[in-house]
Amino acid sequence: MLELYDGALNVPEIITRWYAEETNYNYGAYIPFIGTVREEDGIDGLSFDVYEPILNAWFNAWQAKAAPLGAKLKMAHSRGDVLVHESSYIAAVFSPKRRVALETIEQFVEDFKASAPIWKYDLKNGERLYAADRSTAIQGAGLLGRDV
Amino acid sequence: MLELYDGALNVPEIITRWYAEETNYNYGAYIPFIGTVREEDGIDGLSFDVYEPILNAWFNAWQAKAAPLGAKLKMAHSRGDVLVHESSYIAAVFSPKRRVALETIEQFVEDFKASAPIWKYDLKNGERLYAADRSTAIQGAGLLGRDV
Amino acid sequence: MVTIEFLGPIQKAPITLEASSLRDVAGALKSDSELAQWLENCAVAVNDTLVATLDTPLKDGDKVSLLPPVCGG
Amino acid sequence: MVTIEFLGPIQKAPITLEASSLRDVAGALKSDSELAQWLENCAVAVNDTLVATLDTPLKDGDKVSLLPPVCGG
Repeated sequence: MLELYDGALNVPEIITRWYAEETNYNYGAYIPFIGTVREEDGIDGLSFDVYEPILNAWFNAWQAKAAPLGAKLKMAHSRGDVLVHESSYIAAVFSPKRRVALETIEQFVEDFKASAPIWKYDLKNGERLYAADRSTAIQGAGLLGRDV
Repeated sequence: MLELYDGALNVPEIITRWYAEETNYNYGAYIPFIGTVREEDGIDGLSFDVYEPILNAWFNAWQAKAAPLGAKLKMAHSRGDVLVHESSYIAAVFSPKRRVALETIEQFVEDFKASAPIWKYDLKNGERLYAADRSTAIQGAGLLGRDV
Repeated sequence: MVTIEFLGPIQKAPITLEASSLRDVAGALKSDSELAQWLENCAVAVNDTLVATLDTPLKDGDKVSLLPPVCGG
Repeated sequence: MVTIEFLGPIQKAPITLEASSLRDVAGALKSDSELAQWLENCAVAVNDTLVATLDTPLKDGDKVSLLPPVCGG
């Protein structure tokens, strides 16, 4: 399940609801990863653009990859502005075994950072500035810049 | 902070309280690992003995190891009986950066499994049976069995 | 006609053009100086599926999306 | 006198004995057939600190703990 919210995430509501939802799934490990906006470089917060169709496809592909391991994934992300010390991202894995859970959460979060179609902006002095220096080109990018 | 409880953990209370406690610590990542008792082999639940003095020392050593990375650890564990689909263990890391959080939670949980002085019993048919086959000898064990 | 849309930080309205493959799109976009910085680092999707080759065929009504470098979380 | 305590699944009350090092404790415990299975796989703590050698000295009032294989979580 992928959930998108306008503004900051209600972390207590989300992580406890997910815990309750899976009570009867016979998992042994639940690992939510919660991302929170740090106060640094004088920013007031971050802002996010999300492209839903490709994000959904990316998430569904991950869910399909986790299923044969007995694992389930959940994710929540913010759209728009999220202030310093608020949270914008939760990725979670449920699985029968701890090793699968630990390995899957790491791979899921790292691939999210490299591939999920979400763009980040610094909110600073009333401006919304693309975080180009912290962004990663999606694998295979540059296609249109090749000699035709 | 290390918290011990008689019986199952109140997971929503613990993971949301920890989240709230660290609001003003300028972390970027919070990863709780939640361990839940699986229904398997016909058990009614698990039961735990905890030896607090050495568990506290082990936890404090980990806290000291995490500090230079800017990371903080929290842990909760049950004493006594925990039924199937209830939770007995939460380990959590807060850190400024995601890589430190992902690496630390994995190492912390794995070392916990190998080293923390906690003993597990299956609750089955009214008996409390030491889970010898799933237990790990602490590093350096066997000292007293060597030729004197 | 195909529609080209520019996602995230590329501040540009969608455009439409005639193209029978991505190669045609690449050729057309190269003449747009606003886009020069983006062509080198954007991934490309056709009808919301990422594609890997300029030989990807296009047909009337297709949507081509440019995805600049990402940073979710 | 030192006190020997048996943790977790070792169902045995604490015992006290005279010992000036862990070597003395090992010698004494080997004669207890109930403990044979545990000596091979228990870690040992003196005053709640894990120790690695039988040469660990003991003094009057010390506490020696036997820690069998663990499985928290």
